[in-house]
Amino acid sequence: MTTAALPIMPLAVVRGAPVDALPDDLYIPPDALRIFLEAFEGPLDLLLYLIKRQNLDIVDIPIARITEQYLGYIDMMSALKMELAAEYLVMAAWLAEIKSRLLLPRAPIQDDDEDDPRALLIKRLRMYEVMKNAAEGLNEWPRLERDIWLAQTDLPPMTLQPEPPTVELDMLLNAWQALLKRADQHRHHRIVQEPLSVRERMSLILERLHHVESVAFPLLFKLEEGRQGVLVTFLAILELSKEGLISIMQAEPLTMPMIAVAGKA
Amino acid sequence: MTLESILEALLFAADQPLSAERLQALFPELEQPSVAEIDQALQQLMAFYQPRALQLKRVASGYRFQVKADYATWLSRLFAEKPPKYSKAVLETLAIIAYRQPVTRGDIEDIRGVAVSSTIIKTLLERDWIKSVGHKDAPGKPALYATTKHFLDYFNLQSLAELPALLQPAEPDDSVLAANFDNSREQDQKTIESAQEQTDNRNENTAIAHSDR
Amino acid sequence: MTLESILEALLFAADQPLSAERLQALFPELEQPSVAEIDQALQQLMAFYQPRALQLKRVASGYRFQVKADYATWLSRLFAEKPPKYSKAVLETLAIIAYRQPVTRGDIEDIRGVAVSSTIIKTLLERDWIKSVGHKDAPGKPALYATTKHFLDYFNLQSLAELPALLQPAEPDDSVLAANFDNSREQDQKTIESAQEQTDNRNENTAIAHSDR
Repeated sequence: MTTAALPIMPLAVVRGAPVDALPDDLYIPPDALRIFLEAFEGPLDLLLYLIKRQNLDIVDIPIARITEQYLGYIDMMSALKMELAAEYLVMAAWLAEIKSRLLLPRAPIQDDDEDDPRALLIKRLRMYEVMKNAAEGLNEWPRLERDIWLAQTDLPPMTLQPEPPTVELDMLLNAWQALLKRADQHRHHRIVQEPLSVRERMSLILERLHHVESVAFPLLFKLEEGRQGVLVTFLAILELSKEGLISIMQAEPLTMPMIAVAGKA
Repeated sequence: MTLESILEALLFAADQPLSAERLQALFPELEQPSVAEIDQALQQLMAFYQPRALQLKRVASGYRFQVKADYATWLSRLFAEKPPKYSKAVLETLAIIAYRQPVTRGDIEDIRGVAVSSTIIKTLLERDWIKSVGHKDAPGKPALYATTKHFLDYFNLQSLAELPALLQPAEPDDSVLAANFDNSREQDQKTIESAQEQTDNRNENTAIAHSDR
Repeated sequence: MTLESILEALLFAADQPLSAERLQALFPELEQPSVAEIDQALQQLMAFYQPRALQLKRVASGYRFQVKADYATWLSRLFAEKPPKYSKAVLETLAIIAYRQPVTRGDIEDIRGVAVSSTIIKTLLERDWIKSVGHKDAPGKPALYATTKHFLDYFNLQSLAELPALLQPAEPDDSVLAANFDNSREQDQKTIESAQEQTDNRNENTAIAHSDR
């Protein structure tokens, strides 16, 4: 074989060569060509079409022939001054490169060369074909709104009671800490913390006093709570008294002190 | 594919009742069953579903499958709206009542620095998390609020002393903690003896109560 | 009221799939059946509806009652609105994400050989069929996309493993490739040698292309 026999490559057209590369006897309405090309998802799709149309397997593709055909479409597009996505031109350049490699004597070609553009092209075409088929498969797969409908029923009358919000313990702590921090910033408003057991006891004592006139001081203590419990109660009584919530009364010295809600006795 | 099964498919897919006439019109013109045939198939469907959790119901505008009213309780659980969240104001009010009880609304307002709406108090009362434990001897006799047993149960606490303590800036190591503990015990002892000093020591007591936990 | 009938009521009332765990949680705390009991009752329901126009189907996020696909022709007459159609670009992008996830937009572009518009990604994100599951450790930190549970639900699938199998093995046998390589190489040579004929062929090709469409 000789390179001398080769005709002028249509590649030149891609590089902006004259329009007369378009055969005279070929007439395709520009709109038809545009619509034709729009049916393809890109250069790989177009190449795949060119290969499939000739019942060829991807691994068998006669690069030169497919390249000719592909470039043929590109030429037509250019000739008709139609806008072409950049990807088509990149592919055209790539195909041209592969083809030019094939024209060289066998020497520089290594079959299992990863950089071999031809092997790479085959790989890409295969992958694209697999995914194109997968997309078609997915489109035919039964799906909601088209093939499958949810079974719907009417609901009987019912009363919906919204559930109350949930609160976590640490949300409470965070709120309290934020408050203390805020209060710290306003110096005048220092919040002093008592042991919570004391505050709890304060509430209990108040609640107890709520229903009676007054209670004898010792009756507020429960000996079975031990020393710690007695202490807590004692602190609670002192704090209640200090905050003016209860009054401690003693009729005369050495008599039993009585505890009553402030203002009640 | 029987007439009955086609009607079943249509009635379940429809989002509104379908009349016998409407069902008839969904068949190709030359294959339309008569309304009588449709009615008969609908009767079969009704009978088939009779023992199930749903029923084919006839309403003014046609037929529709409906879940039986017996299951309303379960359905209401399914559709219960996601609970909203309490506002910062509610959480802060609850925190103040929990950590500073017994307190009046005025006390809460003092600490928060803003007015506390009656809605917030009402929310917490309705939740049965707080209650009024008495009234302060002050103008207007304001109610004193404290947390309830139900509050403790909700937060899975034995007593208020189990409420989480404030995070200390730096954790004291164990030995220091033990030392303080013993000191404070003695202090406590003294405190009982002389109630007057107690008030001054209050801060320390607080720290101990926390490290006790 | 049996467990089976309660589940039947719940599944028919729900507007989305319910998992066995979700169903379990709808029972009062102390009366909750075990997940195994629920699974068994669901099996009974499946068997019961098997001969009907409906089926109890398990998809990714749970169980749902649906009308069998066999009735699609009738149902499409019921709804005035045509089901949404998706362009090849959208479907190819979705297929690549489904089968090769997680992938970046660049990966998709490599496979499709064309730019993937943001509109396509946006469409898929808005349909809640795909989501970003992270970022690739590459320049620009491109988002990695994967399909969602909702995608599986929509396509009637329980898991990705149920997706239709890919038509071809991913990689051809190396030796086969090499052999074919030589064959086609020879063909190429021939083709190049008779380039003249090709130009003539081109007309035919174009003509065929047209009649093909």
